[in-house]
Amino acid sequence: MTAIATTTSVPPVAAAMPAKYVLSKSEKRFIGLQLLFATAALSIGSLFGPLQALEFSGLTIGGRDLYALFQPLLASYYQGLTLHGVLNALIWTTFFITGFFTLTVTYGLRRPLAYPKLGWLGFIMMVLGLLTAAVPILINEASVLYTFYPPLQANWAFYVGLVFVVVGSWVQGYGFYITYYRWRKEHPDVRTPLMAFGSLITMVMWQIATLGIAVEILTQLLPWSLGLLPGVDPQLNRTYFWFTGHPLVYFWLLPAYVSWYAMLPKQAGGKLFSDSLARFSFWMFLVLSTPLGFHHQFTDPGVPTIWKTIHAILTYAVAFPSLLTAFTVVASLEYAGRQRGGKGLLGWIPKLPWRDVSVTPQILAGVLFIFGGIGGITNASYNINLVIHNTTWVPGHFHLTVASATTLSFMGIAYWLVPHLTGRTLWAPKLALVQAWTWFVGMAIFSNGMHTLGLLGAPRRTPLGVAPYVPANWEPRLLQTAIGGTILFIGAYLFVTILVVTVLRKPAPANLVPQIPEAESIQDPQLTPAWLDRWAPWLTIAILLIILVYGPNLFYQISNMQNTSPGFRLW
Amino acid sequence: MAPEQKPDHEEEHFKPRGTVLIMVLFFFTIVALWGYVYLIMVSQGANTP
Amino acid sequence: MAVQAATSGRGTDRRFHWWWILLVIGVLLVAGVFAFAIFQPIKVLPRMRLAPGFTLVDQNGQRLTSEDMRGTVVLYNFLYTGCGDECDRMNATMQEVQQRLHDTDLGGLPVEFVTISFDPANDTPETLQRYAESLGADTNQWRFATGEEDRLKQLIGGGFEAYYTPDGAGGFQFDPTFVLVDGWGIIRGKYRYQVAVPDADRILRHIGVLAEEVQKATGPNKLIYEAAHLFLCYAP
Amino acid sequence: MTTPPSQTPEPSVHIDPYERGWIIAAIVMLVVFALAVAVASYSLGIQLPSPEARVDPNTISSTGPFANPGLRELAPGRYEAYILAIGQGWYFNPREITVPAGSEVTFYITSPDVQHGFKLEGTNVNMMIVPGQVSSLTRRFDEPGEYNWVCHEYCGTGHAAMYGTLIVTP
Repeated sequence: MTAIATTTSVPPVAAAMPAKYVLSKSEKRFIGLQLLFATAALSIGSLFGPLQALEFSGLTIGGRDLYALFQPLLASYYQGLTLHGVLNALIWTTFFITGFFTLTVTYGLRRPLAYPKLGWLGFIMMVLGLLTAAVPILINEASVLYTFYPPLQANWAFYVGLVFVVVGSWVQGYGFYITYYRWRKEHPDVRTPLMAFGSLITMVMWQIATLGIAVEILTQLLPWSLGLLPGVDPQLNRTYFWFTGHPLVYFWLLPAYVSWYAMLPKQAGGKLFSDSLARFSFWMFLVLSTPLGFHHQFTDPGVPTIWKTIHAILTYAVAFPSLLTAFTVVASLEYAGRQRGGKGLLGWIPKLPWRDVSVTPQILAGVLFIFGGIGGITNASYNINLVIHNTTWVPGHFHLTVASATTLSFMGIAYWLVPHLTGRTLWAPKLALVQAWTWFVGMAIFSNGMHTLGLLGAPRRTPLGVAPYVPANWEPRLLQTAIGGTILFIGAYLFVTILVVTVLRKPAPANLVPQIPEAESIQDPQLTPAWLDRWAPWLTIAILLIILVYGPNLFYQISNMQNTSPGFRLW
Repeated sequence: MAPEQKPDHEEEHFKPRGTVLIMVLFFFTIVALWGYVYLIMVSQGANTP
Repeated sequence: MAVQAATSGRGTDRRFHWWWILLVIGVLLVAGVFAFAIFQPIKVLPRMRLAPGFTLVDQNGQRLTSEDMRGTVVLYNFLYTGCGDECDRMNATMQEVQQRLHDTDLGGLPVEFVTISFDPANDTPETLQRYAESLGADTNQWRFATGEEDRLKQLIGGGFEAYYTPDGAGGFQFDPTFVLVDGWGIIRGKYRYQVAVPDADRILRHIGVLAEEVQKATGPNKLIYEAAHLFLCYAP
Repeated sequence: MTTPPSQTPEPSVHIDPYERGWIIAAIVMLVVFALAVAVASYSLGIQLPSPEARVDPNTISSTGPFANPGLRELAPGRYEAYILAIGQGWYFNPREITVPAGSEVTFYITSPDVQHGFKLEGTNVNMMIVPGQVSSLTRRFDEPGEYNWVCHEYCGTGHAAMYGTLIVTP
């Protein structure tokens, strides 16, 4: 890019923005409450992890699966799996993210939310939604897994609950936008602080993407489950679902990226390597997260090959910003390690603060995510998908994304965030380190087993312990996933225990309580070009691209809709 | 480029050599693992006439 | 890139004017493609695959080959004269299509109908002749043909992918199937999941679409038709 | 943060030369992957299922070819297999098909009730079974043996028991 010297100088940021912002008590309470719900969901959802894993190992009670032990509390493997998926993948993530974003937006912009009540309204809607959806799941009236593919028909309350959770998160998002708008009016020339910037983009992406399941539930599933619609079109609903389904993964992932970009470098003792490329990555995620959902439908009978091809290419494109992130984050860590005295090509790695309870989980999350990313590129590779589609490879893969990159990062975040919010110091930081490594090792064992099983052809979402067709060469891998799953369970409960004990501790002196880490960038963000801080062009491109690659086929599917499938309750 | 800005702090000298090494390893890991599944697909054969 | 006005303030930054020009072009392009793919101003039929070649004997004992059918749109169906209800329904569809085609302007595109019997042992040309008469078929347009048993299996089963097999009691078990082939010998339509009379509507609509493509897809219009194929603007 | 230099540089995307190298490598890698996939798709014939037909799941078991599901010989060495994936009872109809080695089989599969999956062991035949749609792929079988196909989409309590077998005889 060419440029000429000028006399106009960049307004110094320091003059425009306060250096710090202290969260008020009520803000802390609000964020803390969201984390509480998230952690509660994780602790219940994780109960079912080892059950499924042990199930895999072929442990049966009198020829029936382990779930026989839990009757009548738990009707089946699939009810457990629904709870595991909904609570861990949807509730833990969404509640943690809205809470975390409340912090990144307010602290990043150095101002309180414009309408805190809007935040509360959204949060209350999410809680009501959670409770509404929980009832049918718990009484086994919604064992449809977290993808709830029709014509398996759940009780209407399940769909209503999901709508409330999603709309509640939208309402919290509106609060962020208004806050941002106010801040922008006050600071027209300042680059949006990165942590707020990433959070806002993630929220906007989420609101565009969730239109898919909003339409699915409101126009098809809800009226159908209420008996107002005699049937639905299953293929159309798959398309609606995966319109949301893939960006959903980015909704989980990007908050971790926010932390890796805007916080981790500081925690590791360094600076962000490249501000402009960080921003560019986030814009690419906004533009490319949604228009590629057909890559989840490569083996669907009702989607023409040309659209599958186009979406496959776009999925390759969205791999790019993640590859960029890998470089930037590792380079930021290298910078930190060298600041701490690391020498030589890799000598900086041992110099990283591996004893920091917040840094280690995030680095380990990143390491696991390397393999998650490779698996993702493989899934997206059009016909390669035929090898692993709907095999255990897929849950193996998304345990590396949502359960590693996201969850393990969130654990690392919680290790400074919960003490910060409650004014305590973390209980047993050494145990917290052990917890992170436990999770890492458990996940490595578990997901390796799942991936290998998938390559051997084992179907996902199946209690393979009771399946009649399991060949001998799956057995060692089944055992491996069982061991991994059990270790993960221990990791999850160590995490919950550490947080609970921390909260119950006596308040600590303020100087011992961790502060909010905000990484500086090596390059002054003010030197990042203005077009990397503008919404209009990127939003326009994002929407155009979605219309272009989803519009025609969606229009075709909607105008040829055949609502011929009545509901079934086959569990 | 802008008039030769002599970097005046050590930050500008930072060359992420270790990162490049890690990325090279990363690159070959991607190619190897992806290629492995690709070969499995090819060995499983055609599914159109 | 042009010399850049050198400020970094948001309000005064005019460097990215070209952005908006690109954007407008982008929007127009997207809108055009989108409108085409959505409103599908032109409908076509998919080009499924090449129809099999054949040499058969018709109801007059004359040779009937796939080459004779070049340049003609042909609707094939497959049956044996000894069958009951299912064939009656197929024949009814065949007759309805023919009758209604008389009232349709296809711009001079020749359309023919060929019924191939897979029971050569019983369905000799004479039998086929009588069958045609019993149906009141206009044999200039609707021909009845058969051939050697082995070749027929390869042709109907392997080529047209219409299943039939002797049921051991002198009759056949089969899938009532229609296949629409264009003048280039490419299969453009296959109708086998429903064989009731309402299929006639669909077949007629498809023949109309085919006729329109043959008439209009010339010169520069050809490109537009290719675009319709690319965007899968298939007639329902 | 250091104090801003008196001569402020123009804002620009600052890309480290090493990072630029990585960007190029990443792009080249993705392009090569895309080409390899295209080769597998078009010259090796490893294709995805594409729309075959739409049907009414409520009547599919009583009309058309799915009324009598099973393997059928179209011509010597050329077969089609109509298979119903049934959720009410969790089984495939038929559960077993037998073809001689060297046969080419086209699978047509649909469901009268809920969604299912179909993955044939050791092959790239992998399809979602969606009510209202017919899923189809073709595959040649040269190696004698028994190959299981399994339902790989959750379809209710008996999902784990849902499978079938393709037997290739010498």
